[in-house]
Amino acid sequence: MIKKILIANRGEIAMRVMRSCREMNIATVAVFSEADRTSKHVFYADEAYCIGGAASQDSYLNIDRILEVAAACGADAVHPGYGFLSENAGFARKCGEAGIIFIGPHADTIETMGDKIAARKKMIEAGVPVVPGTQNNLHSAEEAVEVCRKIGFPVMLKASQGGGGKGMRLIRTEAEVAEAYLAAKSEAMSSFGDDTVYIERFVENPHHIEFQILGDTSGNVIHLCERECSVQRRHQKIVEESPSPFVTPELRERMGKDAVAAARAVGYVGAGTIEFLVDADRNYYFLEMNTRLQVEHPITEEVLGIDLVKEQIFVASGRPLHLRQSDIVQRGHAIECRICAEDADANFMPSPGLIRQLTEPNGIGVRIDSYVSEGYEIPVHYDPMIGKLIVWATTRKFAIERMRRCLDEYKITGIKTNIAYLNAIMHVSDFERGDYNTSFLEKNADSLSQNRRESDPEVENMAVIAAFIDYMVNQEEAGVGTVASDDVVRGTISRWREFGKRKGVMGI
Amino acid sequence: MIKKILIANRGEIAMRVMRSCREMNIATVAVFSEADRTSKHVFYADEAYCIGGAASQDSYLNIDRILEVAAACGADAVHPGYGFLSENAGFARKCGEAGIIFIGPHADTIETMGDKIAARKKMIEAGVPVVPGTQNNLHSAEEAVEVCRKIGFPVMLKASQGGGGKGMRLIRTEAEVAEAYLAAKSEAMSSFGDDTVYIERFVENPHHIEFQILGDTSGNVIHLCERECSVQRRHQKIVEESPSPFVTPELRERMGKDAVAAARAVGYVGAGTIEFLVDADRNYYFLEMNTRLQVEHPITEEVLGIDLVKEQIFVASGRPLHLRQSDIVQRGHAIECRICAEDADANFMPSPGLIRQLTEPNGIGVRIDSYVSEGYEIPVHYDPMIGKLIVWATTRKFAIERMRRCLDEYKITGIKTNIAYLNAIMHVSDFERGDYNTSFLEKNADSLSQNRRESDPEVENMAVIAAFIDYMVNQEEAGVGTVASDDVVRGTISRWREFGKRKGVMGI
Amino acid sequence: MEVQIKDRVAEVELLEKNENSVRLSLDGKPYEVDMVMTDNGVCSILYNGRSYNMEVVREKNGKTYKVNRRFESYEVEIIDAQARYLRARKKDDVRQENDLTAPMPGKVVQLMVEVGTELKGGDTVVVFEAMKMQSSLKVTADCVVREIFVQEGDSVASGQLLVRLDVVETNKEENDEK
Amino acid sequence: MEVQIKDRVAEVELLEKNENSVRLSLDGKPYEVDMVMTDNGVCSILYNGRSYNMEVVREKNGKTYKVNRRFESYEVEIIDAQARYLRARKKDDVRQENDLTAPMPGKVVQLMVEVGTELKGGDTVVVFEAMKMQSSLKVTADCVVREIFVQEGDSVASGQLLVRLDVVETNKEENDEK
Repeated sequence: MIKKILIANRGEIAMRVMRSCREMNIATVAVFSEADRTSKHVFYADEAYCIGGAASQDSYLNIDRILEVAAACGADAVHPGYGFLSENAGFARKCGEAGIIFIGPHADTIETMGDKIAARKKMIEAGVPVVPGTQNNLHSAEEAVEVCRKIGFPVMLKASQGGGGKGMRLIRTEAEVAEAYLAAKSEAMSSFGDDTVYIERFVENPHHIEFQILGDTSGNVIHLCERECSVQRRHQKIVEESPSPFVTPELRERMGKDAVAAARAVGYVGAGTIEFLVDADRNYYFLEMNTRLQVEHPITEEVLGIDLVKEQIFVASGRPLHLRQSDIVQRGHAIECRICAEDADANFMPSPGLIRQLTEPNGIGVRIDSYVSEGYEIPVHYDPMIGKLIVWATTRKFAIERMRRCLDEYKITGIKTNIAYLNAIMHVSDFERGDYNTSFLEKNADSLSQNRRESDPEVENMAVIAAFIDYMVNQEEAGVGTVASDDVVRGTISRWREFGKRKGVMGI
Repeated sequence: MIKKILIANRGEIAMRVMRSCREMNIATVAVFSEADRTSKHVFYADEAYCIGGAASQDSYLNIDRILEVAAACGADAVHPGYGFLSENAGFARKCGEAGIIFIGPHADTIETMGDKIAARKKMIEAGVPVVPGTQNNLHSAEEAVEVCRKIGFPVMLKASQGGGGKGMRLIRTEAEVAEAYLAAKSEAMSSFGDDTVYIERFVENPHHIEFQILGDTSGNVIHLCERECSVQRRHQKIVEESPSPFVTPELRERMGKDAVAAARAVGYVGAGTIEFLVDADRNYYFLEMNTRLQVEHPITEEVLGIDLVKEQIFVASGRPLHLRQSDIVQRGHAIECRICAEDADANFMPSPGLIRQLTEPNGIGVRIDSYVSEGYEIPVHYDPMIGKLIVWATTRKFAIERMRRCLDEYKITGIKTNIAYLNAIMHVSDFERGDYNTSFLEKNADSLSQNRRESDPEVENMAVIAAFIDYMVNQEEAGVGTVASDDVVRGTISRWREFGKRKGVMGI
Repeated sequence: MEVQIKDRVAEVELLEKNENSVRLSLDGKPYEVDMVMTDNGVCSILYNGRSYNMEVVREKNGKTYKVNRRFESYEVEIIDAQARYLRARKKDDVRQENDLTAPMPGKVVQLMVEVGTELKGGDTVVVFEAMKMQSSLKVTADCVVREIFVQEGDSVASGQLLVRLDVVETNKEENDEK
Repeated sequence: MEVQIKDRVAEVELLEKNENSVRLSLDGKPYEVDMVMTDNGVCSILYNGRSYNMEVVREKNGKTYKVNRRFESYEVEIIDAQARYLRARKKDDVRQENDLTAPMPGKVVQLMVEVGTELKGGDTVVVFEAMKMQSSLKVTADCVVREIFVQEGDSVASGQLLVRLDVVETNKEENDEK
């Protein structure tokens, strides 16, 4: 078994990994940037080493420095978490060369799955459905029309070298093909110096549904059922749930089998995710594979009762899977909300800063994977996600009710967060009914941007009174002296203001 | 359905009940004593009313005042939690008379089960095993000898009116009977004015194992499997787990059936617990019934995936049970530790006070049911239990490892707690092996009172350095001015001392 | 004293305080509340039996508050003499400053303007990246770009000047006529 | 400066401080640590790559600390001139005071003594109840009960005098001979 793991990450995922390590009696090594000296993962680890400046390139993406630390401290393995170096084939390869176990798949697998055209070909070979289309260069508008007829409208015309939306044309009728073909070709040439274009069927308002898979070094692969990830804002997942309200048992079985086939096709070792697009008729298509742990992995853990990080470490240690497909039984329903330091009212602008007060929900069916605490200052250099709130309940309805309760309980002052926005999502009727796809947030933008109505008309008056009294108390204090000298005894901060004991406010 | 519930309790159990209420869209009414104005249950409730002074008799036990509030605010029901009025038949009856639903069994059931002799008779009628013995008055030493021979040694000679250990004699051999009989009889007469004595078999070092049961108003009763509660200090449970490592599937089935029979015998409605003593040969005996929710109910919830408070409310609303016995399937393993504000090094003396810093564990498999927060002052008037830490994992071994991890993460400063003591329990080999009964804490007292050894010899040096530097910084600050004026900006307390930015400490 | 919440300006007067018990007049109506507060922004008010648990966040000037309760959030402003003066001067609710600065440390991803570009309120000037998130920095009124101080790809500090603008001084009527 | 931990008295000297980096000498051995602290008692030290995360609880006199790290707990005492003087005076580790007072608000459940009762170290004087828990208040040295100020069932305040004792002034040898 692995005895010491360096976690090449920060934030909640570093905490997540280290917690399972500690439970397994595996020593943990944190690496940190100069901006992270007071971050929780540094405190939590058995060992901690500074690896460079605040910018990710200087620290969390600094492969040589990380490997240097790993070698110097005698780590057996590196866990990359998600983001940063987790899907960097070069890093995985260098770990291997240095004799350090990379907790993830082979470097070749990362490479194949990272190249979307190569991945698509692999999937076709393995019999996994991909979005119908062609990867051949189209030589004429006539050929394009012919292909479109075969595939059926609407289609997406894509530049083979394209990316970021450039060189793409959505075509809904045959009449549009010729013009779009010529325009895309010339745009592709001018943008990428290569006018290769190909056609794919356009999947309208798809569901984004992914399957967790797990493979070992002996070639065993199982799937761990699905996660519904269609609540997205600009392709960023915000809320995930499992099981998907859209997936039938029959569909689950078919997609699961294909997910396993996809993983087998690349000899997958460890935990990975097969992402599918699913259309309104429940046709599904391979979208891409994530060759790492996902942010949303906890909902799978909650529904199946499995610790995915422990499974990753067992597999990386060379153990065969102890779970068979028949052991995988879903129980109840889990939902995850990503808690972000951002201003939902101002176009989701990040909102780093000092956390003055923090109340995390607790009690039945609640799991928090976070890394912040009161008095912690969220650095400006990294992702605004400060934690994940996961709930589990026996039914989907109860899970939604529990999530609302928890979002009500979650209080963070000092920074702005998306908590109220998440709560609004939990009250949208499409979500309540489980009737939504990737167009959900756009479709419900209006109801999400409005504050929900409070039925009690006195709430507004209480808000006025609270602010008013706070202001009066401050004015008085400003006159009398600093509150610090009254209320704050060095090192023992009594939180509850001696409000009641004050004789009066403003001379009363 | 019930629409508004008054919670006649405080602390973590008030929070526990209100959380499920909020999830069910049921309005909550808190009642509080003058000492609890800043307690979390007051903040959390939709409505809150002060019901009297700090002493329990003046507030949480003040039946008339509580019913007055319930009537005035239009509550449909009262949830009594545990402790306080939860097993007070008079309160249950008065609720009924006032037209308010008491969330618990009938007053008569409470009365029957509260009287241990009456309960014993009911159980014998229902065919549930009780500790062998007689309840008849023994008229002579000869009769006592005869009864003892029938039951088998050792036996316990008990005064029928006895209590608190008085008028009890443990008898191990026949030779001791006559003398013990006479001594107990005279002691009983002088202590209670009644010399009725009877004999029960003495169960040596029993396991304390209890079954959760659930009954509805239509007469359906199911059991929700067992909890092992043998880790006790002076009859106070400290750690509980489910399933019990001592219970075999066959034993579970038999005990479960008897638990259901016991509940049926008294027409039990709602959630209740049948406590059994189980000897080393797995013979089990009815001990008593708790006619309320137990402190340790969450481990059952975790293993079965059931919300017991919701079930209580459904039953109280007159709904039939939606669960059948065949729906009850245990999954994984759960352990609960009771976190108490007490000084484990000083004979578990309570340690109320101000919580200066609080870090609760979080992440996978963790549940915290608590009611305290940073800056909260634990009142001296109530129970020292400030919360419960519950973990769940796939196996017992993993659950113990998780509990250790969580106890390591749990930090409370300002008050003394039993956290280190609980952690020590998790490292005792008898506990690790699951080989323990109610003599566990006594048997392992020595190893529990010693600090566990830290393998790193530098820890001690680091403790010296931390204290030393803190002292130096304070000395310097005392000279320069109050730290408050330097570091604490009114209302925005930057927690991380500007330690790094200080030019020097003590003139360096 | 006047306190603004949403579009409403409420007249609040403190009448009496006796320990946690506070008597006020709010728009002429008497209120008697039981109130406790912490220094880090938690406020609990009991009024007519109802429990109101709020987060009270004081903004830097000490007169503007954000008050959150469950899923609702209120902007509350204390209107004292100074605030009244500033309000009288201010024509629009949101006033476009002449300088566009970086709201936090980050990177200039894209410059959407050149010197001389004419912008309408709502137009994007700079696409800005911080904490791995892109956001658009927009103008709230019509203006013309006078000077640009950064290039695409530049890393900038919080508050660093990005673009200087000349606000087009027109009144509503003139705008509508265009 | 001397610092006591368990039975060990360590000699600590601060050599240099440069931001979070601190150089000390501990019993003559040089230590270079990286250190951050919060006002509410969290302290993180990195030393030789290892991460030590501790809770530092200052006791009321400002010289005695409880330092917790994971499952271990240390009593640490700063020995300055005053402490040295007090130590010199004190004969035993735990000294029996003449007055037995209530450690916190609670109730006297049982009085185990009468005026004149002779007690040995470890004997219980009062069974005391607070927070629903009973505990025994014991003497740490031999003494005789001089005066009793409470009755069974009395509610008492924190620090209230319960029983006045006369400590029997004997030395260890005499005790052993009894």
